[in-house]
Amino acid sequence: MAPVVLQMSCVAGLLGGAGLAIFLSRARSATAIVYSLTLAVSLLAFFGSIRSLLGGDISDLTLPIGLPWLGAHFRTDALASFFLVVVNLGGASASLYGLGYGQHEPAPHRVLPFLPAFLAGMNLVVLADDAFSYLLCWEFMSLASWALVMAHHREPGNAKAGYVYLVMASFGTLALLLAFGLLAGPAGDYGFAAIRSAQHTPYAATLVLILMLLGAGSKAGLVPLHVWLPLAHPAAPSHVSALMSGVMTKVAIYGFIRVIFDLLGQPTWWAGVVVLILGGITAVMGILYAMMETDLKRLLAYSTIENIGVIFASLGLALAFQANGLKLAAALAFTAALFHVLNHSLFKSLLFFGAGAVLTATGERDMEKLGGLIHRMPQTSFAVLVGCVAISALPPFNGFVSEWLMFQAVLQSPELPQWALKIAVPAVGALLALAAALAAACFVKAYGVTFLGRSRGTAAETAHEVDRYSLVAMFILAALCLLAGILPGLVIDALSPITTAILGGRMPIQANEPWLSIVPIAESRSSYNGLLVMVFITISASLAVFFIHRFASHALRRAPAWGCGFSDSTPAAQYSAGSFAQPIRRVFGTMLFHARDHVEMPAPGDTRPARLRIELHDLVWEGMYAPIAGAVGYSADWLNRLQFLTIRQYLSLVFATLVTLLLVLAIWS
Amino acid sequence: MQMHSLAFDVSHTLAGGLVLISFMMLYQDRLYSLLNVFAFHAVVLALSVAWQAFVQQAPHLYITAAIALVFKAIVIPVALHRIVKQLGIHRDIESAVGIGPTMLAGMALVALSMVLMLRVTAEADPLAREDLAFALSVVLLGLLVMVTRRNAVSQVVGFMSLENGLVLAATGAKGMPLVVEISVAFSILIAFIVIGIFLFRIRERFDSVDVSALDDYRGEHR
Amino acid sequence: MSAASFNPVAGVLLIPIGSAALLAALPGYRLTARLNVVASFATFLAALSLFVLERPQPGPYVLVDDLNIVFIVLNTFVGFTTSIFSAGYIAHELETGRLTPLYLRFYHAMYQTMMFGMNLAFVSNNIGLMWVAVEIATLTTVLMVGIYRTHAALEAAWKYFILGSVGIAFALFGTILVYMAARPIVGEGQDGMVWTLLIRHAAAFDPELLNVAFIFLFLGYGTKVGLAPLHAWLPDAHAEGPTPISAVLSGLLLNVALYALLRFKILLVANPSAIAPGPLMVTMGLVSLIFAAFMLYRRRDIKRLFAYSSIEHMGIIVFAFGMGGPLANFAGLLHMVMHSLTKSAIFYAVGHISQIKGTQRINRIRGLTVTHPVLGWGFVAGVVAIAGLPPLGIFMSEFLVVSSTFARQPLLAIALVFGLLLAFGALTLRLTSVAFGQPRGSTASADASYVPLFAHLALVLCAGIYLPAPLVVWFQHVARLLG
Amino acid sequence: MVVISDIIVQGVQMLLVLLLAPLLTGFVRKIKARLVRRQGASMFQPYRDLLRLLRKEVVLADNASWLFRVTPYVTFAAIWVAAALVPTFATGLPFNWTADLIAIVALLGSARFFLALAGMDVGTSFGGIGSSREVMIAALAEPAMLLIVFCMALVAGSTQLSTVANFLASSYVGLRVSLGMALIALIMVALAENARIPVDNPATHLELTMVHEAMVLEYSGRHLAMIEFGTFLKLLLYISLIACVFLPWKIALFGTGPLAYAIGAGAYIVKLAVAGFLLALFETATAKMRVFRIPQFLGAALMLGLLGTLLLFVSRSF
Repeated sequence: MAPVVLQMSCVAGLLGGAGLAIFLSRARSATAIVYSLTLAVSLLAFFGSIRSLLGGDISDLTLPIGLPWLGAHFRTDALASFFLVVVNLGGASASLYGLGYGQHEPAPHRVLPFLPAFLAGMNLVVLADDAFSYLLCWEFMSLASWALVMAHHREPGNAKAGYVYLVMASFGTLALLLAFGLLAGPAGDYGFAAIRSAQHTPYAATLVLILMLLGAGSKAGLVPLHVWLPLAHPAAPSHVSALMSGVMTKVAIYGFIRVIFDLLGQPTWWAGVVVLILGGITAVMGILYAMMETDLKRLLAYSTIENIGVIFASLGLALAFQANGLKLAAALAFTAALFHVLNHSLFKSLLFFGAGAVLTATGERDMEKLGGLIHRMPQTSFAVLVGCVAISALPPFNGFVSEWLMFQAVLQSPELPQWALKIAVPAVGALLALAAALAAACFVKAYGVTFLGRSRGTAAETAHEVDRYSLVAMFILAALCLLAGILPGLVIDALSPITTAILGGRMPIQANEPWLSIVPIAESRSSYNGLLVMVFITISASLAVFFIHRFASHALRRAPAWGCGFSDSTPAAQYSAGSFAQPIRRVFGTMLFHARDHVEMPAPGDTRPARLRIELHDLVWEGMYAPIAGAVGYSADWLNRLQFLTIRQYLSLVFATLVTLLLVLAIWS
Repeated sequence: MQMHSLAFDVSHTLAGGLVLISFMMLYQDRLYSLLNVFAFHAVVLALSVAWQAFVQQAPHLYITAAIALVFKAIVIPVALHRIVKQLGIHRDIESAVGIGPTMLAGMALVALSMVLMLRVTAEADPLAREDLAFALSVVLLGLLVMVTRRNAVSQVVGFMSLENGLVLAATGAKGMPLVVEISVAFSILIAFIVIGIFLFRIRERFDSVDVSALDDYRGEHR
Repeated sequence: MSAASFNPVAGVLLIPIGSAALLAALPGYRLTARLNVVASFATFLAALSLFVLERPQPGPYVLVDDLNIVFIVLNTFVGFTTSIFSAGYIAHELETGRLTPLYLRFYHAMYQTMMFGMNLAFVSNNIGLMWVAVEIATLTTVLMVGIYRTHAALEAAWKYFILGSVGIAFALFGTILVYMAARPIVGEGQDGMVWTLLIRHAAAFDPELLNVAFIFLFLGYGTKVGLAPLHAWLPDAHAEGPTPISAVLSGLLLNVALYALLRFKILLVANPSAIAPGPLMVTMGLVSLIFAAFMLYRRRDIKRLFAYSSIEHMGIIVFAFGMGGPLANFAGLLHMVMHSLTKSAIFYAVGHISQIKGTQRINRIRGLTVTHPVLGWGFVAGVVAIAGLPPLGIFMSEFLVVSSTFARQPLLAIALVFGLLLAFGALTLRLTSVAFGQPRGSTASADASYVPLFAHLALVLCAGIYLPAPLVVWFQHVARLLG
Repeated sequence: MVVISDIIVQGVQMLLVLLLAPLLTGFVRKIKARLVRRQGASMFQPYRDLLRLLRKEVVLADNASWLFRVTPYVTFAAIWVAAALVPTFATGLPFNWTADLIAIVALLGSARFFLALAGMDVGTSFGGIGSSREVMIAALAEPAMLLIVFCMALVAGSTQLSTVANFLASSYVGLRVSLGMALIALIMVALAENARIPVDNPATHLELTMVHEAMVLEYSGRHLAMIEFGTFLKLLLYISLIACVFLPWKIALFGTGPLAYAIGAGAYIVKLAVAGFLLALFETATAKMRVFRIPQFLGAALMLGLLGTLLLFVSRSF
């Protein structure tokens, strides 16, 4: 069976599942049935796409639907297969998690029908091979996810989240629509094959790039189009948040790659500059937002923005190298991007699952009310710890590998002839390093405040470990994070068909390297071996442990914390998320968020408690979106007076129109 | 030829007369006098239609002329007089725009219609051209009346004078099928029936047919 | 009528007018409502038979060609479904006593008369006759809008009537001018108004006359299409009349006027030296679209909201036809059909909603998907469709309009997209508040059949994903016809 | 055979760093003491401290989790591995290629990550202060470090330390302004990373000025020993990093005989001594700065790094 046929039948299965869910959504067994169905189908699709990725066979399929004279084209090539792997891996893990998590869902009938539809939509976007089907599936995906965001529509703020999300989504779609309109030309040949073969003027290429940055960027969460993301992702049920953050943003990136790298042909170098700088800014801004955040799921959503920035930066690098014909370097940067796509989908899903587990166990998303969960839910906290280490780009986990590859690509910048790039690349490199370090800080905060320390509330004290489906899902993802971290060579080799197909270049075959180490360019330049690093750490750690336990004293006494003598203050006196972020807020926030700390210190003898109020401003929202909304509101009010005219005034409108047209006619000839 | 030029002159004067009377309507500020002027308007219309019937040897146009004479010149004005009396609408028309500006606007409109129509190529026969030009100006002036007058009766009058312009044009169009005149009369008839119904209902509801009384609702309350 | 031997056209025309007479005579709700449905269904069948039976030759009065056949079928179909909806709706109105049996009789008679008028407008081959037909349809709807005889309803009807009759006048003047232009070439009398002859000789007509004529026709019929700033009657007429009438107004009457416009557009395009109607239509279309989009934001009355959305969509359609070219015309036709189906479906939903909640004020309606899942989700689906989201039909047409425009006139396309986004924002804002959130208002279950609603939605959904080949061929042919 | 010898050399290096690290710290302390005219403890005091700590019992806070107890070993291991991968007396060690400079920095990062978590674990405010400031410093130090890596990579065309060392040792590299800047930047970063004056004071006992000390406040006994040891190793690591990159004098190149190794080792020890002396001198000469001056300090390092890189472009392009 041709891969595409397999994939399409999986999609059909998912859609069938959605239909099924509508009918038995109120049945008690619905959750189990639907999720096991999606799990099975996603697994099937997952292995199918792995096969077609490794097999490297291109297959396409045309259905007699969609635009009548065109039909709906679907196609799997290396790129599509890779993203199908990501999508379906996410889908499978989410379904597995959902088997357990879904039991706690208050309104299953608002989740079950849309989840399979959402998965189907994402698969279809990746499969689509003509502009119309692409946009149709893209918007269908948005619609399904919107419905999922509205699943808990009674909670305050979710309505706004859904609204902002839907409007931004449609904005993005319209941008893509314009882009495809430009690509397809007046004749309107919307097939990707036709677009690929057509010649595009620089003017058109420029417009398309901008429109794609608006369209795909708004979906992926590029600053300043990111505003919907921290609202919508947390609003959805956690496994859906995982899908939206971990997978849907990647689908957006797929769209960007497909159009800019594949359809548009040879890029221009400054396109690289634009994407690179946007990526860098997005990365830093995203993680700074996350640093300021105290809501666990929102923090994760913001960190998604950061990772998207990283990916876009690598894509920008790839564009720059490609434009200058440096195929090897381009392949390196591109591989880094794709690798990071995979990694982020893994650990971000894992972390959202963890957040979901915390949510089910405590009913609390606000970190300031959590703490000490490592004692209550040890397994969850272990899995989440792995996720935090991985997303902080620390060896030997997978996050580090992709960042490392990206830095290697950054180090290739001296090859670039253009000055703008020469200067921009190291600067952005520094930005990315900053982002990485801040990410580490951010997740120290997230993990430390949520899982470590003492419980800040009864909710956290009475928490219990979550069900085993959720745990299995989390541990599988954690294991994958580690595997991808210590055996990166395999992944890189698996990605090489894509770079070969799209850039016409590839990285050296990693399988030939000794000891499974990875070598981007040449061993003399740089190399990294996750496996050995891990082995060394284990060995030396166990050596240390061995000697300690051999020779040192084993005596251990439990005692209240010392804390320089201020021993038992209330848990409220611990460092909270806000206070943890304070140094970084002082350093960066003052400028970027107009952050102010207002301290009311009552006079001595006054019994009022002292208060510290932190004032933060989202400048993007206040500077960009609020004014737009205001302008629309103002003009709406202004025009609305037309609703309240007298008949005579309406008549005079008609009369005026008539006279104007007649005048125009009189003057025209 | 002689005949033709005569025909031309007569119809020309009549049509021009209509335009002139429309101007008079613009000038009126009393309801009754407005109605009288309108009756006169209808009479002249009837004359010109009859003349056209004679010139074009199109006897069916006499029917139109008769309709115009009977309905517009007699029945309607009388009816409107009644309504005004019954509803006790105060007699003077408050107009949105002053008389002077209105007259000027009227001038401009007439000029505009002339410009537009006289540009029409001459091989459409001059008779039709002149007629059309005047008809267009009558239509526009009628509309102007509707726009500048505040109360329902005068708006109705304006509307009817607009219809007169249409009839003028229709009859000027040589050999225009009977269907159309009937439909014209028909539509005017319908129009009046419906307006009548409305005046009635409106009277049931409010104490005046002053449109502004209707306008207090205007869709959504603020 | 040239209906000596039975032909479908005769059916399409005579069934409604006959049943109108009958309904005017017959008392009693059950009987008349059923009869109304049956008559509409018969008309629909007659219209369908136009596809199978061979078309009558274009005579001096009747014409059945590619352009109007689908209009007729669509018209009769929506007329049919609306009659089903209206049966349930009117029953409720009788219970609540908003309608008396007398007015019910009147209502049904007028309903059929209106259908007759619209069908006549579609099949007429004579521009004079077409004008008459459009006017009949308009005047009947005027009476229907006023039927509740409330302060608001009367005012709406009055507004509709005054603005409408000015439109009438303009259209007639335009028609006369067209005849004047045609007379020298086609010859006097009957022929000067027969569409088929006109179009044959259009190239030789006097351009100046045609220009003036087109402006008057555009404004005259445009008033009924509801183009801003001629739109004023439309929102109130929709909001104050009975909901079935709102559905028919949005779904059908606007199409009738649009159809007339298209006929004359073709005429003008056929004349090389006349002004190109394109720019005029594009401008008015854009103005209506953006104006209506802004107006959507401040609406408090749910029916008026969707009335404005009708204006918006009419703007899109006129824009598409103004752009011209195979893609845009195709999109325009598709959009018109989709809009009729979707908008009438939405009005069905809104009718039930406002009957259940006993109000049309948006802020008194909340959490519909909680209290009335079926109706609520139906409503959501309808709004999603009208907002142009896939996989529903309007998405395809908007896709074609925007993409084809952007390749030709980027700036126009950007203005278009701006309008679309504005309208989208307003509609979804209302949608979220009405369909979701903490429920408000009565939770009484609606005793109404949702068949028409979901039938329309199913059609729209199907069209969004798969268009049957013959329909496509037809569309493409007509698109070419429209130039 | 060769492999064996390589393994041996590698092993020697691992042990060497292990042995030298406390000594270096002790040496620095001694010098500092002498510079302020104190007798000061013996250079070998750190060894004694470690042993004493190992003998002592561990006092564990009540709600300390398993993470708290694992962290010392993890940090120690990570730092040790990192230290073992930096060429000290010889380049081309068999495992140099398992991680380049970036990876080494990242390894130190993981160590810091866990330490910061451990600081949060007990749930006292001091741990929190320490961790938050530590991560802030790290966040600022890391970009600077990357730009320094940039500089070197541009000069030596590699991020592989032994390659860099080989390159700088063997081929003649003229005196480069950019390298000088990189050196200064690296020193500043090293000061920050090792919690030395002026960024932090390793010997402080005033809570509010502590960063690193506050973080490990709750540790005692063998755990504290591990952490202390890690700190010693880290200092050694940075110094040997500076030494091998900017001062590859007499470093044994790959494949040279035992003699070369011996010389290399000797030279290495000398370098350590010199560096330690300079560090002590610097620390006595300067005062600790306020926490929120640190951003400027590290920002300067960042600027230097960037400037160095750009200058390199200039010098390359001409």
